[in-house]
Amino acid sequence: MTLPTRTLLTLIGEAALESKLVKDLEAFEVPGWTISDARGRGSRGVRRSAWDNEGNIRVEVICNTELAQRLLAHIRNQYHRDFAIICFLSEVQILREEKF
Amino acid sequence: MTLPTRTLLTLIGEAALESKLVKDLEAFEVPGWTISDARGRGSRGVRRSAWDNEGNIRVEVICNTELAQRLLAHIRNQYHRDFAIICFLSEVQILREEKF
Amino acid sequence: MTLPTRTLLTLIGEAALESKLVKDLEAFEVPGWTISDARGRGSRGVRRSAWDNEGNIRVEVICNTELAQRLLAHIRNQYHRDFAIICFLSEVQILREEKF
Amino acid sequence: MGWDPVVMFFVFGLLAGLSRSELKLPPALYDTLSILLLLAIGLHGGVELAAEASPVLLWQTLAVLALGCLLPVIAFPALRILRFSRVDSANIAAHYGSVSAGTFAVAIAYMLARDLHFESYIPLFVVVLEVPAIIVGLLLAKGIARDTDWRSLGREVFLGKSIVLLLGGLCIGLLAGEDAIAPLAPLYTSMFKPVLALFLLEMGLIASRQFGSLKESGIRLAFFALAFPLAGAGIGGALGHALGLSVGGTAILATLAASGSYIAVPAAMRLALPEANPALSLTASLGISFPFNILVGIPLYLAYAEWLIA
Amino acid sequence: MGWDPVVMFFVFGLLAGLSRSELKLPPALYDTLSILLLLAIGLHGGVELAAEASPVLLWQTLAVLALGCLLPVIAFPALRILRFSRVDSANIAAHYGSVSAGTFAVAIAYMLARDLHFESYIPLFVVVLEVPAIIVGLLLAKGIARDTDWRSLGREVFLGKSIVLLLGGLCIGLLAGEDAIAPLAPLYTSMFKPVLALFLLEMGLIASRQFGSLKESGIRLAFFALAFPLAGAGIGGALGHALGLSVGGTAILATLAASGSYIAVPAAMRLALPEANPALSLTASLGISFPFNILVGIPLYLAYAEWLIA
Amino acid sequence: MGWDPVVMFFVFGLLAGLSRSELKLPPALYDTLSILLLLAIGLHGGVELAAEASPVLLWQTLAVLALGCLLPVIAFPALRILRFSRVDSANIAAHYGSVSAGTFAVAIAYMLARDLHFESYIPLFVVVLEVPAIIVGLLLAKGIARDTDWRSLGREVFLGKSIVLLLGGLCIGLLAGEDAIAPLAPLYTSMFKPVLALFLLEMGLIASRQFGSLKESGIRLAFFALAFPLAGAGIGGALGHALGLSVGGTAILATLAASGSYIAVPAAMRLALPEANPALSLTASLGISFPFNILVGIPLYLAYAEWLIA
Ligand SMILES: Nc1ncnc2c1ncn2[C@@H]1O[C@H](COP(=O)(O)O)[C@@H](O)[C@H]1O
Ligand SMILES: Nc1ncnc2c1ncn2[C@@H]1O[C@H](COP(=O)(O)O)[C@@H](O)[C@H]1O
Ligand SMILES: Nc1ncnc2c1ncn2[C@@H]1O[C@H](COP(=O)(O)O)[C@@H](O)[C@H]1O
Ligand code: NA
Ligand code: NA
Ligand code: NA
Repeated sequence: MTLPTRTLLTLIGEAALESKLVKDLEAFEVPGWTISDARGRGSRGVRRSAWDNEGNIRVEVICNTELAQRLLAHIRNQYHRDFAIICFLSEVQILREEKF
Repeated sequence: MTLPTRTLLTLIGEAALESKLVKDLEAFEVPGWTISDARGRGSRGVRRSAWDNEGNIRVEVICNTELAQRLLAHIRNQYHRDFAIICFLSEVQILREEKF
Repeated sequence: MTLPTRTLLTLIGEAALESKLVKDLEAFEVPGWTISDARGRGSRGVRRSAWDNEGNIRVEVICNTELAQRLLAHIRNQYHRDFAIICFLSEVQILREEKF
Repeated sequence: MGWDPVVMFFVFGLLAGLSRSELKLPPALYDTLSILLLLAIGLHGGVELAAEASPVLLWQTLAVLALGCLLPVIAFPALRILRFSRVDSANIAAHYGSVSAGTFAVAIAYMLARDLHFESYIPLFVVVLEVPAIIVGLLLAKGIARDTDWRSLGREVFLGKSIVLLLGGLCIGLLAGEDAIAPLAPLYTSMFKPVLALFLLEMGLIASRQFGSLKESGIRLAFFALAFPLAGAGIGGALGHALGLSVGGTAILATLAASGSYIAVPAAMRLALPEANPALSLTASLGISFPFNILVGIPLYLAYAEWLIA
Repeated sequence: MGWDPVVMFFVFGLLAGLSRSELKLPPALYDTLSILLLLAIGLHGGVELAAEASPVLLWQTLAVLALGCLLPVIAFPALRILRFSRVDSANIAAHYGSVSAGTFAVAIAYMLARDLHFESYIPLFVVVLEVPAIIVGLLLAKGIARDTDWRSLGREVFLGKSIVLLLGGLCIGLLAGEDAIAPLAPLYTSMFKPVLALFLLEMGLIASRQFGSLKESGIRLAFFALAFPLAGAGIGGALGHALGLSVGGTAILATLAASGSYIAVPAAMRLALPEANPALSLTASLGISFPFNILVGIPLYLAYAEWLIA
Repeated sequence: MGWDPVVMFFVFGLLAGLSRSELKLPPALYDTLSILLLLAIGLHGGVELAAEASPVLLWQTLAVLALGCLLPVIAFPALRILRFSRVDSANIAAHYGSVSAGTFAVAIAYMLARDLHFESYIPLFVVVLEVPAIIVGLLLAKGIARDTDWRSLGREVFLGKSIVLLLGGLCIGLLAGEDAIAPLAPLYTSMFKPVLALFLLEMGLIASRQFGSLKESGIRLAFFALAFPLAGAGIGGALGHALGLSVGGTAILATLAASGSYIAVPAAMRLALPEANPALSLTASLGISFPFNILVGIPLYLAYAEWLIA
């Protein structure tokens, strides 16, 4: 069984961005997304989830490469300067090609 | 150092399935699994974790490709029609080959 | 757009290790990390998050391959014998090369 | 002002949700509140049962059990007439045959605030009503002798959170009795209303999100979710009267019959009847009938009970 | 002993945090505590407002609104003189123009413990002070007619958690009145201090973490965060006196003016003015001014109010 | 009925867990409950200490400290005889030398319910007993002059959650005194039993999960976990008598000696002695000795104390 592949885009960034990011994802018409809570440290210091303005979220989107790249570009332009956020891509094999 | 590779199977689906999925994983004798809580949106609408029947879980299983494919087939047959669930595979490099 | 690649190191292990692991990550001068809570089962039995001494954490570090391998070796030597912990590597494409 | 602040918390949550405010309660708080409510209801019932038990109670309990089997059998054809599919009809019918512990808590608070006496063992009826509708619902959906895994369904139902907490509280209250339980009494006296108020705030927030699905499922669902509570209350009240319950007890039984489950039944049916659309049943029971019962129904059912007895 | 145990909980948290103890409260508990505090303040205010409302109140409210616009306008040039960038100055000014509900709760507890009367509608002032500073801050940062999305900013502010809870509590208290609200009174009577104590424990833990950032932002920030509360209290107290408030009311208004927001404003400014460094404003308001007001400020502002009235 | 409802909550949790019900408390609730318990115990002790302190107390404290060093030294050879490995024996011994705050809370509630006087500064003994067993346990495992990082172990132990909360509460209670603390008194009066009941419900659920591991570790572990509490209580009670404690105080000290830690010690030993199998020690202290002490032990130890004094 060889499975079709898609791109998994993962964003990790400050929780305050959640509703903005969700609006973006809707605007880009991604097929779906998954969010979970996290904490961490990066170049902008420690971010704990004990405090509203400090926790991180981890957003995953599976979509085609082209859309992932467009999303990536949007996030770079929109958020990288002022917000603690990172993103990375990897390749995944999926079931049900028509969904993503 | 070149490391052996295995398949990472990730399932994202409604939290109500947790105990069923765990039973399946035990039946398939996977070497282990990890579950975390998530929320998201897919073709079956928004799933928030604020409400028992709405949250998602994210299940990760590392195993050999053959077992991953069998699990995938089982999940497709068992859950895809009636439940909000997605799954995808990727390749990972592991330590301690004998464990997985 | 071709993006540079880095290694994503994922550790899953008992929550009691969190502060020790964070100290290690700081000592190895990784560019950043992300931690989230999880539960699971492996060769050391079931680990639930309902109880302080039982939950798992999931640590992600994106860095260059060489550093990831050194971290991996350190974790194998330091923790594998006595603690419930697994780790695996995968390759990811990143934005902003200079950060990682 | 006649308005009950506890009910206003529900309205507050509803408005906050509909205006898309940032307000949300931590999920752990909501879990905690529902655990406290169920335990408190159970404990209170157990303590009173210890004082008030009587042989009549057995017959009453059996009659209430019958009510739990009857309600989905009435709801099912009504839903079929409204052109819902067989599984969806069975699923919704199961929800309405069962009860909503939140609605029950509001009804109790309502009676207490008006110094209306009611049979203290009534929490027992909540326990008794939780289960049969699920079984009847599944039979309606699948017929007998099918592939239902009754064993694991039984587990799911009897070992589900709500039943376990209600029953556990009931037993502890029963075994301990009023004096020994006194230090835990704040759970069902001074703390009950604050806990209920916060619980209703969250229920308001949750109910507001159901309105989105309402557009899709449309007018037929709304009609059922408003009409069936009235029918259910009619039957439940009549039964309460026939069983010789007090005015308060009759009104509460009417309320129980009018309410639809949104905790125990959804969890059980999701796994036992996954083909059914959970959005339909939740929207109806939580998004429409729950607000209706809380805001309009309970006073109505009380008036009905008074009329019955008079 | 003169020390208030509630305040000692803050010191306890601070010490536990600074000594890097393992102590941490679950995030859901902290959320719950702040929800309870805000609701309690709102409810209490609403109930009292129902009894005490008067036409004078309207003028007082408008004056307090003006205070909320004035404070950031004073803070901004002071910050610029201290050589903070334009956006950072505007951001910090917005924090100090607004108020800290936690500081307010401690001030109220302080007055109650001393049996000092204060105008019961004062929670209304908290609501009124939350908002204008945010708008003034953004105008200071960007000037008018710029790319600010005022609509979604308005949402963010008026539908933010704190305002919604304060306003919701206020309305429920107002509509229900003292008798009907009685069963919920534990929220703002017997439970208020325990909740506040736990809240301050967590605030201590959080404040202790801000000290790290202090090293970087240095002495200028610390100076502002200690000096501005005194200036703010001076103005707030004078206004309270001019408006004819009681000693208690004057001291509380001074405290409100002295305090800087660390819940509503950070959330709003983070999205509306992301170029500003949130570490600066949080360190100042939460790490320095909050402890200062709690430990030293409130008694001082009370003495000032007494001096003003005498 | 002689049964204490608080203890019945433990049995309820145990049964719910063993029957694999869906019931689970949110982790944040469990954390909150244990924080409240520890704080309440500390506060209560501090307030009473402020009233009752005496020079005798110093000697008593030293004696209790010695008890904490003695108990693991007795447990260790017993465990070796039962053929546990050296590290596992040392680890289990450390758990039993220390104390269980949950067991302590139940013992206190038991005494209060029977109007039995006990020395009010007893929470101090809980603090004193928490620590030495950990150090003795590590010495037993590794000998002296080994690679233990005592500095970071000290951190771990003294800055661990339980000690910090107990000590923090104690200091606040001590400094504030009875009058000032009054508004916080609900934490250790009216709220204490409800909090304890919920805590025990969760402990029952947790303990039920330990039974699984019991099969593996088998009869030897069960024997130790039932026999050692009796031995410990014998020694603890004798010491209490020798120190001139009241009946209640003697029974509580016996209970402390009989109990094994399942919060502070597991966390510390996991990092300091990772070679030890944590399943063994947790199963013993939490799965066997905790239920045993709660259900059977405490009444027994009280009878023993009465016999000693008579
Ligand atoms: N190298 C990294 N590996 C894993 N997570 C990272 C890394 N760098 C940053 N992060 C996560 O991304 C968040 C924002 O990063 P930053 O903008 O660098 O502060 C951090 O709080 C971390 O959770
Ligand atoms: N394209 C996607 N990328 C990431 N997560 C997804 C995607 N599609 C679905 N999901 C997740 O899978 C869950 C179930 O998907 P669905 O069955 O499409 O409703 C959703 O609630 C999301 O959390
Ligand atoms: N094959 C696996 N796939 C996914 N997660 C695993 C696997 N094996 C172990 N884990 C996770 O790693 C933790 C520690 O594993 P272990 O040391 O095998 O007990 C477990 O509690 C699981 O959360
Ligand atoms: Na019903
Ligand atoms: Na201010
Ligand atoms: Na002991």
